[in-house]
Amino acid sequence: MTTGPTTAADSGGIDRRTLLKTVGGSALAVALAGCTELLEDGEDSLADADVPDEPIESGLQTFTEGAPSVLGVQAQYGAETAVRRINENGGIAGREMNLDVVEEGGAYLTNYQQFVDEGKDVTFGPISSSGHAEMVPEIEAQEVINVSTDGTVTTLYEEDFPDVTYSFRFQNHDVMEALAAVMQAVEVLGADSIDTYAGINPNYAFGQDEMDLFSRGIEALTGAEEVYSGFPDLGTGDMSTHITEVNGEAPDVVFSSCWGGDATLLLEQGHANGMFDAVDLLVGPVLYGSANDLSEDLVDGPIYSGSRNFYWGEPSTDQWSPAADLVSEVEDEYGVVPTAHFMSGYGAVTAWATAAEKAVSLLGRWPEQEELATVLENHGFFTPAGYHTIGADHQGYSNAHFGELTWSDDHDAAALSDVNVFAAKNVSPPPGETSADWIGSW
Amino acid sequence: MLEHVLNGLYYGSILFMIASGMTIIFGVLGILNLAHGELYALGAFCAFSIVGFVAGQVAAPTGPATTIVFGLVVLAGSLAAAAVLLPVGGALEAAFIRPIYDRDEVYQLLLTYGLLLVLTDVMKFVWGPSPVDVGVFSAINEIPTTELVGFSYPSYNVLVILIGVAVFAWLAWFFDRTKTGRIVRATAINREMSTAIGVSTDRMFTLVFAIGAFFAGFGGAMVSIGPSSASLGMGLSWLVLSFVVIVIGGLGSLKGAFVGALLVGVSSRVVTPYYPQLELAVPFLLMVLVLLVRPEGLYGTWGEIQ
Amino acid sequence: MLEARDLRKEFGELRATDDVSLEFGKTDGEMVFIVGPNGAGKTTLINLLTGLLEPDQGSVVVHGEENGAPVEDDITGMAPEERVRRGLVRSFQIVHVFEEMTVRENLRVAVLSRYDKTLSMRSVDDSHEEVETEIDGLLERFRLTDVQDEVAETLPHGDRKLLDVAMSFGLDPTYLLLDEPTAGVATREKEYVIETIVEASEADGVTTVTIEHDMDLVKEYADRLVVLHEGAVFREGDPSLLETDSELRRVLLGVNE
Amino acid sequence: MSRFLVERDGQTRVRLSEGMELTKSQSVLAVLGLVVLFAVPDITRLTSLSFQAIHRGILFGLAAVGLNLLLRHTELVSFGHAAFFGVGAYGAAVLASHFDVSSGLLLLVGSVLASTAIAVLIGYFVAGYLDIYFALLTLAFNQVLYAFVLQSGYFNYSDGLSVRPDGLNPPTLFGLQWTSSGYDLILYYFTVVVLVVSLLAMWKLVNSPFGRALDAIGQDRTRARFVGIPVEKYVWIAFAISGVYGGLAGGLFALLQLHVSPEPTLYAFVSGEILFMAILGGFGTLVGPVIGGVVLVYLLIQAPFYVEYYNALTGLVLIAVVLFLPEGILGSIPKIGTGLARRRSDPGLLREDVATVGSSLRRGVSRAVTTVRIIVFGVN
Repeated sequence: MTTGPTTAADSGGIDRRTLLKTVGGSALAVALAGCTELLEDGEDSLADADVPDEPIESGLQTFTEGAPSVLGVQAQYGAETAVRRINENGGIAGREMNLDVVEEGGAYLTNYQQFVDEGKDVTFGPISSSGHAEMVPEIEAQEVINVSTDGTVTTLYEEDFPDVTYSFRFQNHDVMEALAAVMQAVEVLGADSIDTYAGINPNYAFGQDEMDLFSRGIEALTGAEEVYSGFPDLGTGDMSTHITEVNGEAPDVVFSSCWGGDATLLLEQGHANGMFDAVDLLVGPVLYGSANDLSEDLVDGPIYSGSRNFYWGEPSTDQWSPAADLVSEVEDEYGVVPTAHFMSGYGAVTAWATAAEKAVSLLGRWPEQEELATVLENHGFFTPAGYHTIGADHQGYSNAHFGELTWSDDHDAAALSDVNVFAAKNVSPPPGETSADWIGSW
Repeated sequence: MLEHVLNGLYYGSILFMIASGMTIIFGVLGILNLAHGELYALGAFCAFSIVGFVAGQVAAPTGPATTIVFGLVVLAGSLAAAAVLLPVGGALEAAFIRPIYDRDEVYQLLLTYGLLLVLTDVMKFVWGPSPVDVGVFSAINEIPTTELVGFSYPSYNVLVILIGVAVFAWLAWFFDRTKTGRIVRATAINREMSTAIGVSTDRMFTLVFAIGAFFAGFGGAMVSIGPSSASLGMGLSWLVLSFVVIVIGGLGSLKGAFVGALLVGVSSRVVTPYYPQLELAVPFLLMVLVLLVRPEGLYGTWGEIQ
Repeated sequence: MLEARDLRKEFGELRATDDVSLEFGKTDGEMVFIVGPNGAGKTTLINLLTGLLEPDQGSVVVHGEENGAPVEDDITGMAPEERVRRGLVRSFQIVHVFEEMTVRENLRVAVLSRYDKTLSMRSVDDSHEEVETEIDGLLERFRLTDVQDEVAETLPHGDRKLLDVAMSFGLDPTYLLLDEPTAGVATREKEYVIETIVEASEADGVTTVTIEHDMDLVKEYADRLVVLHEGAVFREGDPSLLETDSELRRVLLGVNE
Repeated sequence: MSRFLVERDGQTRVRLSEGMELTKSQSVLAVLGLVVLFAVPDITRLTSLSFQAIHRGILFGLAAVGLNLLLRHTELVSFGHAAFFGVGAYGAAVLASHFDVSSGLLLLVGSVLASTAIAVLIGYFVAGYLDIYFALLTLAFNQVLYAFVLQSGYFNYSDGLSVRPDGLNPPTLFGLQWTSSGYDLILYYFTVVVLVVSLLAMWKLVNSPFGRALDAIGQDRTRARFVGIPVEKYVWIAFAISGVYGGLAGGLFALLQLHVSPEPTLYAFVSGEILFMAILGGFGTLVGPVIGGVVLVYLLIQAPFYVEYYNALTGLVLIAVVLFLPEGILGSIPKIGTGLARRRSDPGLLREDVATVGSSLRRGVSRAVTTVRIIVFGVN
């Protein structure tokens, strides 16, 4: 296996010809990749397809309010942006797309059922991993495709539901970000300098999954020893106990999958309690999800964050302008810097829309759910984040980003510098192997 | 260990500020106010607007002296934010709570739950659905406190503990030493009595509810200027914890709420590192224990057990 | 026979019951009246006998007979409902009835309880014939037939008192402890209330222990008189003591030494 | 008169069995209710109403019927009924995911056994308490359970457990594996049967001597004790029975959702909701809690699809019930009926109503304004 980041040229630096070839020259696919300027006038191959006139109805469930809306609203913006771009380009095979958004909190199953009752053609979301796990069998039973934005627990498709038809997940799963965190830590400190590590993770399946994978990874690569692992409540108001314990142990690396308000709280209380003097490095896969809520003094210190499958500065802008274009569009439209959760929404819609279009061009008519699901398997497509595939396991695979948390005066928000891009194959197991087995074989 | 105890005192102080209002309202009005957590959240949101505004009016702190000035400005802003709760609390009492004093407690629960839901959406309407942060936490931590005695601990936590004690002292003084406070206490014991001495019970009740709301809001402001943000739904878990505190301390007892809050705060913080799986359960186990051994609570006087 | 043996109960510094030893029901259907100034410990004594309070010291004993031989049954520490099953029944100074039930329903609860049918799942309305017959009898004896379908909380005070006592009779008491059955009853109704109770007790041979402040009633109906003062038995004997014992009268009038 | 019709108080009543009689209008309502219940799947197919939401509402309503045994009869406010609902749901989930039990009925038996056991245990501790102490103690036990499940790997933390014995398919019902929509339909009709039987059982219970004894305990505990009723024991039994209803509802909920996680089943606020359903529907009636369940659940899970401020909508409905319909929805029907009849015969009353509402609104506003003025400017 390869550790360490791949070069930008490997992953994102891509020329026009390759792009057009890969996406099959479809106007929609190019538009969603953010490259409309690449389009040349040409005939629309789908003009003759037998497609109904009525618009596509779709539903997104996400966290629209309260503490988790830090992530959820980004996903909503992302999905809305993708839908807007689709409609600006004449829809999918001529069909406009409508998107309804509903709060997901505690109502995953009923939301999905309600969407199906309302006759939605496709549903997106949720953010919550437990909500996603709850929904998968229902999705299989109702047979209406759902592309989950997040809900990234690794075991979902590896163990719990290894054989699904209609349920997909766009965003990178936990193993990718936990291992990216491991490799980032090794790169910054060097394997020999990491003897001890600790974790502060939210107390639910996601946090436990991430910590478990990080532990396996860092122990395999460095032989480091865990000195403390705390699981504060999700959405807690106080983490001082855990920080005090970490300070007492002074580990080389602290790993935290805290997100949203928890991430801000960790950094606030970490600074206040001198945690960044006590430890050499904090790596947090989703700290950057709170980019718009962090202040300049909070990002000060040896703090590295992941940014899942999208960081707006990557692929670096001189070669790949779609990401930069997207940032300015989102800043103009919504007044925020898009984070990886923006891409969760954007990419989930894009995955489905490009697959739907591909299916129409293959079949010459609008596909049935089952046909569309078949096309989505092993489907490859571009977003401004670069190239993505949906694997045969229904999990989305794309590059994982990690970098040092810094401050950007230009955007008046947190930013990442020295971003490392980890190719999916370096941070996730090959098809058919579970993450735990794969890491165990290092 | 000392730091864990301090963490517990800090946590307990916040708990006390919220629970104090709840216990006063219950003690005098006999209402278990389920909307109390939303009053707390409202205080947090008001602090975002008001503290955010006043802190913007003063220069960012540069030295020890200016940090103290900055701290005082933030404190004044927090008090102003909590003061918003005075008319809000008073109006809520007058419009919604007053008609149901003589009704079964189940109606009181249902009505205050209805208020909880409405208040949530009022805040959603005013401040939007996403969390908001005042962003003065790190500046407050610049205020020199424990460094003066050669020990490093966040100044914000120290100040919260001090303010918690001050709130308790003020409330104790108010109810023990002032005429209004004594009349309120007399009203709590016997509603006819205050009517007999020519005091309007209505006005007393409104005052008490407003004071209770004020301290809930002040607690919210204290949290909001701290490391956390103000967000919708932030009141729920604190509401449930406030129950725990006032039951442990004895319903209606101010001293009980103070001791109960510190007990819950310190025990949960000290236990967590050793038995992490108990972090959530400790307060409730404590409550069950107290209720079974001493159902009227530590300082309660009127446990109605046969 | 019901016996209080060296009963003592303290509330903090106050000794409300001070080593009281008494026997009730030496003869069948004996009517004992307990008198004493306020705070003499009358109600506390009844509470100790019926199990609402537990004594700090001493015991409550029921004397009975088994195969012709006398047996003692120590009921100290026994729950009130268990004592009720042994025939030890009471009423309260402040009326305790089931306010939202009708008179008939109130009595039904008592009679069902006595027949040990409160766990039954049969319908209450018309399936327990012996219970309904007995309720009819009680209604008649306590002159409540006309108001049997009235809800208890709407009754005049005298009827509520009677209902309270009627429920006690519905439990088929051996010993009936009445805490001021005429308290709050208008003077002209007092005689009527106490007369009704006396008639019923005599008919069933029930031993009654009654706390009463109206000395005229005491003189008229008492078989025996117990005077409590500061928690202890001050005098015990014939009701004529009320006329003859000047020290007793001084105590009862509350003119303290 | 036939075996099923009796005369009582000059009215003809429908007699179902010993002591279970309905007046004419009640019979009509009952038949109508049954017809509506059985027609729900068709009604929801033809309208935009949500079948799932109604089904869920009925299940929470069933739990509220159990709670109402305590609330209406022993007059005890339980703020911890989610404990039974949640334990019932987890009872089924544990059997399905840890023991691969595939029969839906067996899962339900597991639910009821588990919740009864928990109710017996908690009931032992709380039976002697009254008023707010009873409410808070039940709440505390509820939260201890919640915290325990949330922190336990056996229950899979906050993610919860699936109720799909083979990992993908729902349990069997009546020995058969159904397709998804067939399963939902069969389960719904099964729920209706369970509901009707449970209501009849509850009706029988509250009209039995035991029911009267519970009433007696609720109205005057001391007197109940001194008519020989073992108060704590009976409250304990009632608590356990109430737990059976909660467990049954929770078990069916698990079969419906096919996934059980702590927050929607065990959290303290679920307890509150179950309590509020009983009040909303009318806790003085037998069937009211079911109606309250359907209405509140419908508001809570469907309103977000239609209005942005759905919390406020639900809140206002609840406040309106407290202030204007204290008997709850079902309890107020007779009053509303007579009120409407009077207004039909005398339209002048309507004008008075408007005047009353207007003046009470004015009073409320002016009171609030005065209060604010006093607080801000002090008394002058």
